[in-house]
Amino acid sequence: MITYAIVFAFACFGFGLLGTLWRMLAGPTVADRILALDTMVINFIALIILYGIWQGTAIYFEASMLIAMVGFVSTVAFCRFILRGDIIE
Amino acid sequence: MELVVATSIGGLTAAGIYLILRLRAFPVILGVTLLSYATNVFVFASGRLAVGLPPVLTDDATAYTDPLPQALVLTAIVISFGMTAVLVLIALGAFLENGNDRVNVEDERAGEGDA
Amino acid sequence: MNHWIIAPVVLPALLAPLIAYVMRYDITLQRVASITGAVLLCAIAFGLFMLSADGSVHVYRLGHWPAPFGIVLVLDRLSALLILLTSVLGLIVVIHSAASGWDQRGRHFHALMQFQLMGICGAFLTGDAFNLFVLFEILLIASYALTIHGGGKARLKAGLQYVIMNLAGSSLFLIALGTIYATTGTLNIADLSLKVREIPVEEAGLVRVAAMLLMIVFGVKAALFPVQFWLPGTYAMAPAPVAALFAIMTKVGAYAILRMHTIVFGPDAAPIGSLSQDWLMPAALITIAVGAIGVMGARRLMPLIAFSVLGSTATLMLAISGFSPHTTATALYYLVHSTFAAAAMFLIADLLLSRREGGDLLKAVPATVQNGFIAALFFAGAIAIAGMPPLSGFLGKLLVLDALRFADYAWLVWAVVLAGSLLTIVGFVRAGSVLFWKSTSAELMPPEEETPEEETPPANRIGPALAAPSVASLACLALLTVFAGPVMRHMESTAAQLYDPGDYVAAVLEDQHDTKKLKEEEH
Amino acid sequence: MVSASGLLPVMVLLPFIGALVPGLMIRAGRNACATFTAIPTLLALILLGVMAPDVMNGGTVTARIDWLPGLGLNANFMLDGLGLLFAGMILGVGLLIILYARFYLSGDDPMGQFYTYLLLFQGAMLGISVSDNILLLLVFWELTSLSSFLLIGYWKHLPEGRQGARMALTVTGAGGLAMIAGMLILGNIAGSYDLSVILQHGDEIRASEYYLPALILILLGAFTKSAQFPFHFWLPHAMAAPTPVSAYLHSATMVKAGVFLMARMWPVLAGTEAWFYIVSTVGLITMVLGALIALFKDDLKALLAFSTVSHLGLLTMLLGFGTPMAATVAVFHIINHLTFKATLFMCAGIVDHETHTRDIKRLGGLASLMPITALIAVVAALSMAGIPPLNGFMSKEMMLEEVAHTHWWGGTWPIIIVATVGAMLSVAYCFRFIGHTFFGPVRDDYPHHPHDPPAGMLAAPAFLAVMVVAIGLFPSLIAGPIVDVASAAVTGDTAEHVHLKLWHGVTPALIMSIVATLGGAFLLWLHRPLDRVWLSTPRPEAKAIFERLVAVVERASLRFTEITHNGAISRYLAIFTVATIVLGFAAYSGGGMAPPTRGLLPVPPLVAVGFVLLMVATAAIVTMHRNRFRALMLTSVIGLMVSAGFVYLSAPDLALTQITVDTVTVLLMLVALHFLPKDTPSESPTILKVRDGAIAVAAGAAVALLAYSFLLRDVSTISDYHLANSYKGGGGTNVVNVILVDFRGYDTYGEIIVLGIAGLTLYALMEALLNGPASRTLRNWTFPPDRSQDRHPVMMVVATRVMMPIAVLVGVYIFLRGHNLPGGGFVAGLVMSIALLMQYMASGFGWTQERKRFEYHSMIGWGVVVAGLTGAGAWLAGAPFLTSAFGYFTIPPFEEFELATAMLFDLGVFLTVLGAVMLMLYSLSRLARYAGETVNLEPMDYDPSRRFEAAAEVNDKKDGH
Amino acid sequence: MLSRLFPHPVLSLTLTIVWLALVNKVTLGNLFLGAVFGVTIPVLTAPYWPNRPTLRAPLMALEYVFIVLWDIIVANVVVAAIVLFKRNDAIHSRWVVVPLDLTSAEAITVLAGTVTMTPGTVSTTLAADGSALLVHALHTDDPDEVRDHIKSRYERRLKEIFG
Amino acid sequence: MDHDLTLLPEILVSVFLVIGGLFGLVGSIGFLRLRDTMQRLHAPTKATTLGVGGVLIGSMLYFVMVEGRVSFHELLITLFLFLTAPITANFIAKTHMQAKLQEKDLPPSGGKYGWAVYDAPPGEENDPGR
Ligand code: NA
Ligand code: NA
Repeated sequence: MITYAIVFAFACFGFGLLGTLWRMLAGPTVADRILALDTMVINFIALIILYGIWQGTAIYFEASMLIAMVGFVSTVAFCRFILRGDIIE
Repeated sequence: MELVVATSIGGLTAAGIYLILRLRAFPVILGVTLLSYATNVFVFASGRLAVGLPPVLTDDATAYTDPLPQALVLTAIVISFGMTAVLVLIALGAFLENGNDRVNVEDERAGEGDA
Repeated sequence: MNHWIIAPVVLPALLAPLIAYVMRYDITLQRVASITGAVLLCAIAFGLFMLSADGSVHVYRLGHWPAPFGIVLVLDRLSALLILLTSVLGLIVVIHSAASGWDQRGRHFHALMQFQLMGICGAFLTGDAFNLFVLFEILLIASYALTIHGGGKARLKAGLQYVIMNLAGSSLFLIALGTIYATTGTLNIADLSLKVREIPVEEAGLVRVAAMLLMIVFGVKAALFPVQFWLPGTYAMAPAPVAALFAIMTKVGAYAILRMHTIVFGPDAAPIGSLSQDWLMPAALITIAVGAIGVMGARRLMPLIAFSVLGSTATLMLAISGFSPHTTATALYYLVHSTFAAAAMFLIADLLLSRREGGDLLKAVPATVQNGFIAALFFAGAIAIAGMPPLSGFLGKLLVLDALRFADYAWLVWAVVLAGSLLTIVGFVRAGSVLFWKSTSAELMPPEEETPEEETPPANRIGPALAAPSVASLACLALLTVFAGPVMRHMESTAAQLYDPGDYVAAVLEDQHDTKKLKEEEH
Repeated sequence: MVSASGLLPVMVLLPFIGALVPGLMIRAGRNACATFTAIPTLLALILLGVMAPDVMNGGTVTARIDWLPGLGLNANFMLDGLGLLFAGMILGVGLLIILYARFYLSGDDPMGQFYTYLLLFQGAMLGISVSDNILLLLVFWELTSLSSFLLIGYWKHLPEGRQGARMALTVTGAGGLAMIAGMLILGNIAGSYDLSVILQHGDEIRASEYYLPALILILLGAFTKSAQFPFHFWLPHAMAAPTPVSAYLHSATMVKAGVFLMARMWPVLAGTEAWFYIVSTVGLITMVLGALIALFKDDLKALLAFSTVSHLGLLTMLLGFGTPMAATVAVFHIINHLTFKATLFMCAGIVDHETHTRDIKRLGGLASLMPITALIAVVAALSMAGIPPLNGFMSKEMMLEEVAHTHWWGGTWPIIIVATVGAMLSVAYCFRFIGHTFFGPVRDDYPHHPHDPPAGMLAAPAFLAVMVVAIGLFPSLIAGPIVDVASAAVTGDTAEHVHLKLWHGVTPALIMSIVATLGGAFLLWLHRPLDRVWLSTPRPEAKAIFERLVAVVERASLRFTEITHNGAISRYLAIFTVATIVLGFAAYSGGGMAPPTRGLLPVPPLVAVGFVLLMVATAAIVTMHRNRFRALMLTSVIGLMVSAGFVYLSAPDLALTQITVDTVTVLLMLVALHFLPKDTPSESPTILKVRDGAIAVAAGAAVALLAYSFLLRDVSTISDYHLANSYKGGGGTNVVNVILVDFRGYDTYGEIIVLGIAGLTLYALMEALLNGPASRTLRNWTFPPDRSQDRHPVMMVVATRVMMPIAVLVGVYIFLRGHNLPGGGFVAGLVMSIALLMQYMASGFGWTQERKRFEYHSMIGWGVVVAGLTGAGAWLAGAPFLTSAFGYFTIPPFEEFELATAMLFDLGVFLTVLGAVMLMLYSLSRLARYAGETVNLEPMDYDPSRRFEAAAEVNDKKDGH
Repeated sequence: MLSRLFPHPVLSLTLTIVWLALVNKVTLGNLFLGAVFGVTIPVLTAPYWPNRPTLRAPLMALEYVFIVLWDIIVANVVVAAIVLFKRNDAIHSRWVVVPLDLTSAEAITVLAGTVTMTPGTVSTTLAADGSALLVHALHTDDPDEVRDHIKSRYERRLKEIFG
Repeated sequence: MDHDLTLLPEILVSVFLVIGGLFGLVGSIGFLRLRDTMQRLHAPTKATTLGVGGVLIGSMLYFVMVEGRVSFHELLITLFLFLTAPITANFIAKTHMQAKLQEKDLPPSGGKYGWAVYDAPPGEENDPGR
C-alpha cells in the first residue's frame, strides 16, 4: 500500500515539477518565475524525502535539508536582485 | 537510464558550447557553467550508473557504486567553482574598464608602425 | 622515501599563504620571502636534479598508499630537469618583478607567483593523470591572476579571453580523463601504461579518443595549431615578468605530451599506434609558420615577441613530434633554450618599454636612456629567439634540423623551419632598427597620443638589480651554448630514460604489495 | 705542432675576447681605444705568423675541441694554405682599418662600439677561414652577417645606414639559412660535418642524389654573401656604412666569404656540369653587370661597390671553371683585389672626409690639392684596371687566359667576348674614378676645401699601394708562395706550382687585354652621352624591388595575422571545438568497440520528468539567454536537476556539493550581474548562429555518444581497493570522503589551493579595479529611481537571526559527519558561508562586516597552512606527505568518537572554502559602495520598537513645553 | 556574565534539540555535545542578534503554536477548495491593511509569518515605519473582517507573549 | 518495498503520503490556473508547504513504525520550511509590487509612512544611497 502511496505522491510532485517549469518559462511576471523556482525547490525536497522512503535510507536527508536552506537563500537573492539590484549592500 | 544520462550530457554540452561561442561575456559565463555541468556528469558517469548503491559503507549493503569518479567530480566541482568566480570577476572588470562586455577584442588598430 | 621530492610543491604552497596574509602589508618582507623561497627552490631542484642524474626513478607515495590507488609523485631525469628549469626561471622572474616594481602594481603578486611555481613543479612531478589536471588548474588559475595583474582594460580583455580559452580546455581535459577512467579503470600513469596495452586493438576506439583529447588539451597549453590563437594576445598583454614566467607554461603542455606519449600512448602501445605523431608534426609546422608570419607582420613589440615565442615553442613541438630518443634529446635541449630565450626577450622588452614613450608600437620615438645597453640586450635576446649564432638557439635549430632529417617530409620540415627563421630574423631586425636605431635619428615626430594606457614612466636608469635577471637569462643561454656537449649528453640520457619506460612503470607499481602490507600493519 | 694546434683556437678567440675591451677602454680616450683594439688583432696576427711556417711548408695546423659531439658540431679548426691566406688578409687589413678608422671617425661617433663590432666581425671572419667543421663554419658565417649588420648600421641615425644594414642582413641571412640546409645535407652524405672528412668524400658527394640540392643551397649562401647576381643589390647599399667598414667588408672580408666558401668546397663540389654552368655563368653575369653599373655611378663608394660586385663575379667565374689553374688564378686575384680595393675605398673615404662629398660630378682636379692621396689612388685604380706592371694586370691576364680556353655554352667565343666586354667596362670605370676625381681642372666649389689628410690616415692606403706595386713587380717573391699553398689547398694539388710573372708573351689574353684597355678608354671618352642614355633607360631598381617585396611580405603577414589572430575568441573556440570533434573522430575510427556488456537501467517516469526539466531548461537558456536574469534562474533549475540525478544515481555527496556550490555561484553571478548589462544584444547574424548551433550540436552529439558508449561497457577499476580499504586504512565509511581526504588527499590539497588563489585573485583584481578607471565608471553609477526602498526588511532580519545559528550548527554537523556519511569540510565551509551570506543579505554589508570576527584573508591562509602542515606532519612519523592516522577515543560523557588527522586536513579545507567564498563576495560587494551605496549602521531599515520610543520622545517634548 | 555566556537561552535550547535531531540519536553523550554547541554557537553569533527579545509567556507561546498549526491545516483545505472549485472570476482577492500595535521586530515577524501560513492570506509588506502590515487575501468579500480576525486571533496573543 | 508491514502503520504512512501528494498537486494546480501573480502566490506557499509537511510526517512515521528507528530529520526540514516560507512569500510579493504595482494600486498604510517598498524608513528619507 505504501508503494502505491509513494507512487501517487511521486506523481503529484512530479506533476508539480512540470507545472513549475511551465510557470517559470511562461511567467509572465518575474515574481512568477521566482515563485516557480522556489516552488520547484520545495517539490524537489518532497521528492527526495519520498525517494528516501522508497529506498529505505536516510542518506539523502542532508541533501533535502541543505536544499531547504539554500533554496531559501537563492530565492531571497533573486528577489533582492529585482528589488534592489544589489543583493549585499 | 544510460541514454538519459548521455543525452543530458550531450544537451548540456551543446548548449554550453553554443553559449561560449556568443559575443558577450555573460552568455559565455553561462556557457562555461553549463559545460562544467556536462563535464561533471560525464566524469561521474565514467564510474557507470547505479541506483541505490551509495558508496557509504554499511553492514547490509552488498554492492556499492564506484566512489572514485564521485571524488574526482567533487574536486572538479570545487575547481570549476573557483574558476567561474574568477571568470565572472574578470568579465566584470573587463566590462567596467571597457564599457562593454564583448569578449572579442574590438578592431582598435592603434596607429601604424613605421618600420 | 625521499621527502625532498615533494618539497618543490610544499615549499611554495606553504610560503604563498604566509606571504599573502602575514606579510600582506609589507612589500619588502614579501620580496625577501619570495626571493628566498625561489632560491631555496633552486637549491632543492638542483639537489633533486643530482639525485635523478644517475638514472634512478624515485617514487613518492602520497599518504603512503600503494600505486595505483593513491597518488604518486615520480622523480626521474625529465621531471628533475624541468623543475630545475622552472626554479631558475622563477628566481629570475621574481627578482625582475621586485627590481622593476611590477610586484607593486597590484596585490598579492608574490603569493600568486609562489602558487604558480607550485603548480608548475607539481605538474612536472605528478604520476597521476587526474592529479595532473588539478595541478594544471592551479597553475592556470594562478596564471589568470598574474595575467591581469595590475589591471588595465586591454589586459583585462586579454585575460578574459585567456580564461575562457583555458576553461574550455579544462572541460576537455575532464572529458578526456573521464574517458580514460571509463576505458581503463585507472588514473595512475604507470598503471595506464599497462592497462592501455591490454586493450585489444579492435576495441580501442574509446581509449584512442581519450588519447587524442588529451593531446589536444596539452596542445592548447603548448599553443599548437589550431588551438594556438590564444597565445599571442595573452602573452602580449601579460605583465612582462609574468609573460617571462609563462615561457615555462607552454612547456608544461610539451612535457605532458612527451610524458603521456612515451609512457602511455607510445607507438608500441598497439591500440594507440602512431596517433600522436600523425598530427603533431603538421600542427607544429603550421604553428611555426603562424609564429613567423606573426613576427613578420607585427606592428607592436609585445605581439612580435609573443609570436616569436609561439614559433619557438612550435619548433620545440616539432622536435618532440619526432618521438625518438634522439629527437627528444634535441627537443629537450631546445626546450631549455626556448624557455630562457622567451623569458629574456620579455624581460628585456620590459626594460625598454618601461622607459619608452608611446608604448610598444614599433614607431620611432626619442631614444631612452641607456639606449645602447638595452639595444645590446635586445640584440642578444633576438639572436637567441630567432636562432642565430652564437647563442643556443642556433645550436638548437641545427640539432632539430639534423635530428629530423629522416622524418617523413624532412625537406618540408627544413623549409618551414628555415623560412620561419628568416621571417623571424627580418621581423626582429625591423623592430630593433626602429626601436633603437631610428630612435636616435633627429627627425623624430613628436610622440602622439598612442596608447597612453601605461603612463610614461620616468627615465630611470637600469641598475644592476634590474639588469641582472635579463642578463642572467642571457647568461643561461650562453652557458647552454658553451656547454652544449655535456648538456646534450644529459638530454640524451634523459630521453633514453624516457623511451625506456619499463623502469618508470616498475618503480611506480613494483612494491605495491609491500606498501599495502605496511598500511595494514599500521592499523 | 702541439703548441701550434693550441694556438689556432686562441687566435680565433682573440678578437672575440678583445671585443669586450674597446667598450671599456673608450673612457681612456680614443687612442687607447684604438690601441687596445689593435692589440688582439696584432696578437692574432703574431699567432698566425707563428703557425704560418708549418702551413707554408705544406703542413696543416689543426685543433679539435669537442663542443657538441652529439650533433657533430665541434670546434675543430684547420689552418691550411687557403685559411692562412684569408686569415692573413683579415688580420692584416683589419689592422690597417683599425688605424685608418681611428682618424676617420669623428668625435661624435661612438668609437668603442665601432671597434667592438669590428673585432666581432673580424673574429667571425677568422673563424670562417679556419673552421674545420662546416657547422662551426655556419656559426661563424651567421656571425659575420650579424656583426656586419651592426657595422653597416653603425650610423644608426641615417636611414640609408639602417636600410642598408637590414637589407644586407636579410639577403645574407636568407642565404645563410639556405646554406644551413645545404651543409646539413652535405654532412649527411659524407657522414661527418668535419670539413677534412668531407673534403675526402668528393666523389661520393658528387655522385649522391642529394648533390644538386646541396649544391644549390650552399651556392645560395655563397652568392648572397658575395653579392652575386641576382643578389648583388644589397652590397652597394651597405656603403652607407663608414668608409672603414666598406673598405674592410667589401675588399678583404665579408664579401670574400662567399668566394672563400666556393674555394673551400671546390674539391667537393666543383667539376660537375651543374657547378660549371651555375657558378661560372652567375659569375660572368655579375662581372659584366657590376662593371656596367659601376661605370655610371657618380658616388665614389657606389662605383667602388659595383666594381667589387664585378670583381667578385670574376672570382666566382674563375672558381666556376672548375680547373685547377682557374682556381689558382682566383686565389691570386683575391690577393690583388684586396690590395687595390682596400686602398681605393680608403682613398674614397679620404676624399669624402676632405671634400665632404663623394659625388664624382662635384669633384675633379684633386691631384694638385691632395697629391699623395691622388698618387695612391691612381696606383690602385690602374691596378684595378689591369694596367702593367701592377698586380691587377697579372691576375686579369691570367683570368683572360683561362677564359680564352673555356668551352662555355657551345664554344669559347661567347665567353671571350663577354669577358672582354667586362674587362673593358672595368677599365672604363677605373679611368673614370681617377680621371674625374683627381685630374682635370681644380674647382672652387668643393663643399669643403681639401688637402692631404694626416699621415695616420694615409698610412694604411699607402702601405697597400706599395703592395700593389711590389706584387706587380715581384709576384713570385711576394705572392708566389702563398698563392701556391692557398691554391694547393683549394685544388688539393700540391705538386703544381704557378709561375707568376709579368710577361707571358703575346697570348690571346694579352690581345683581349689590349682590346679591353683601348675600348675602356674609348668608353670613358663617350661617357657623357652614354651616361645620358643610361639615365634615360628604364631599369629595374633592385633596392626598390627588394623593399617592395619585403613590404608586400610584411603587409601580407600583417593581414594574415590580423585575420587569423584578430582577438575573436568566439572564433578561436569554434575552431577549437571543430578540431576536437574532427580529431576525436579520426582517432576513434582507428579502433573499434567491444560489444556492450551492460544492460540499460530502467527509466522510471519521475526520472523522465527530471530529464524533461533538465532538457527544457537547457534549451530555454539557449533561446532566452539574452535575458540574463532569466537565464541565471534557469541555470538554477539545471543545477537542481543535476543534483537530483546525483541523488538518484547514488551520489549523495555530489548532490550536497552541487546544490551548495550552485547557490554560492548564483549569488556571485547576481552580484556581478548587478553591474553588468541586464540584456545581451542580438549581435550574431543568423548565419553565425546556425554555424554555432551546428558546431554545438555536433559537439554535444559527440560527447553524448562517447558517454553512451562507455556506459554500456564494463571495466574493472582500481576503486575496489578504495572500497575495501576505506574503513580499515582510512578510518571512514564514507568512501568518497576518505578518497578526498586520504587516498587522494593531494588532489584536495590542490583543490583548496585553487580556491585560495581564486579568493586572492578576486581581491587583487578588485583592488586594481577600484584604483583604476573602473572606479570612475562606478562613481558615475546611478541607481534606478524606482528600486525598492526596502533595504533591510525587518522580517528577513529576524528570520536570519534565528536561522544563522542553526545553519552554523548544521555546518558543524556536516563537517563532523563527513568522514563517515555524506558531508565534509568542503560542504560545511559552503554551508557556513551561506549562513554568513544570509546575514549579509539580511542586515547589509556595513553592519555585518563590522561584526566580523575573523579576517577572511587569514582564514584562507590558515586553511592552506593547516592542510599543508597536517600533510607535512606525517614527516615526523617518517611517513610520506598526507599519510593519515586515526583512532577511536572515549571521553565521558561524550560518545565514542573518532579522531583522524584527515579531519584536521578537512578543517583546512573548511577554512579555505569559507575564507575564499567570503573573500570573493566581500571583494565583489565592495563595488557597490564605490557606486554610491551607503554603509548601513543599523541591522534593519527601521526597528519598529523605535516607533514607540520616537512617539514617547515626542510626547516628552510636548510635556516639556 | 551569565547573559554573556547564554546570550539566548531559548536559542541554546533550540540548538541543543536541533543537534539531537541532526545526529538522530538521543544519548547522553549527544545531549552533552549538543549542549556544548548550544552554548558556544550563540556566543559566536551573538553580535548578529543584539537586543534579544524576552518571552514573557512561554506557555502561551506553545498555545499559539498549536493554534497556528491547526489554522494551517484548515487554511490548506480552504485554499484547496478555492483553487480546485472556484471559477477564476469568482475569486475575489483583496488587499487588507492591518494596523499594528506590536512594536517588537520579532513579534511583527511572527505575526507576518503566521498570516502568510494561515487561511488565504499572504503578508506582503510593512509600512516603512512598521506601523501597519499589508496583507493580500486570496478570497474575501470583507477585508475588515480579515483584519479583525488577524488582530484578535494572532496579534493579541503575540502582544502578550512578547510583552 | 518488500518489507513485512503491519496494516496500521502502513495505512497511516500511506494516508500522510497521499495527503502530502494531494496538497502538492493542489498547489501546483493553483499555481498554474490562478489569474494573477498575487493569487498564484497563495497556492504554492501554502499547499506545497503542507504537501511537503505530509510527506515529512509520512516519512517520520515510516521510519519509526516500519523501519523501527526514530527519525527527527524531518522535523528539522519542517522547521526550516516554516521559518523560510513566509520570508520567501514576503520577498516574492514585494518583488511583484516593485516590478508591477505602484503605490496608488494599494490601499494607504494609514500611518505617516507608506509601504516599505515605496517609502524610505524614518530618518533616511533623504539618503542618496537608497
Ligand atoms: Na592520507
Ligand atoms: Na495566510
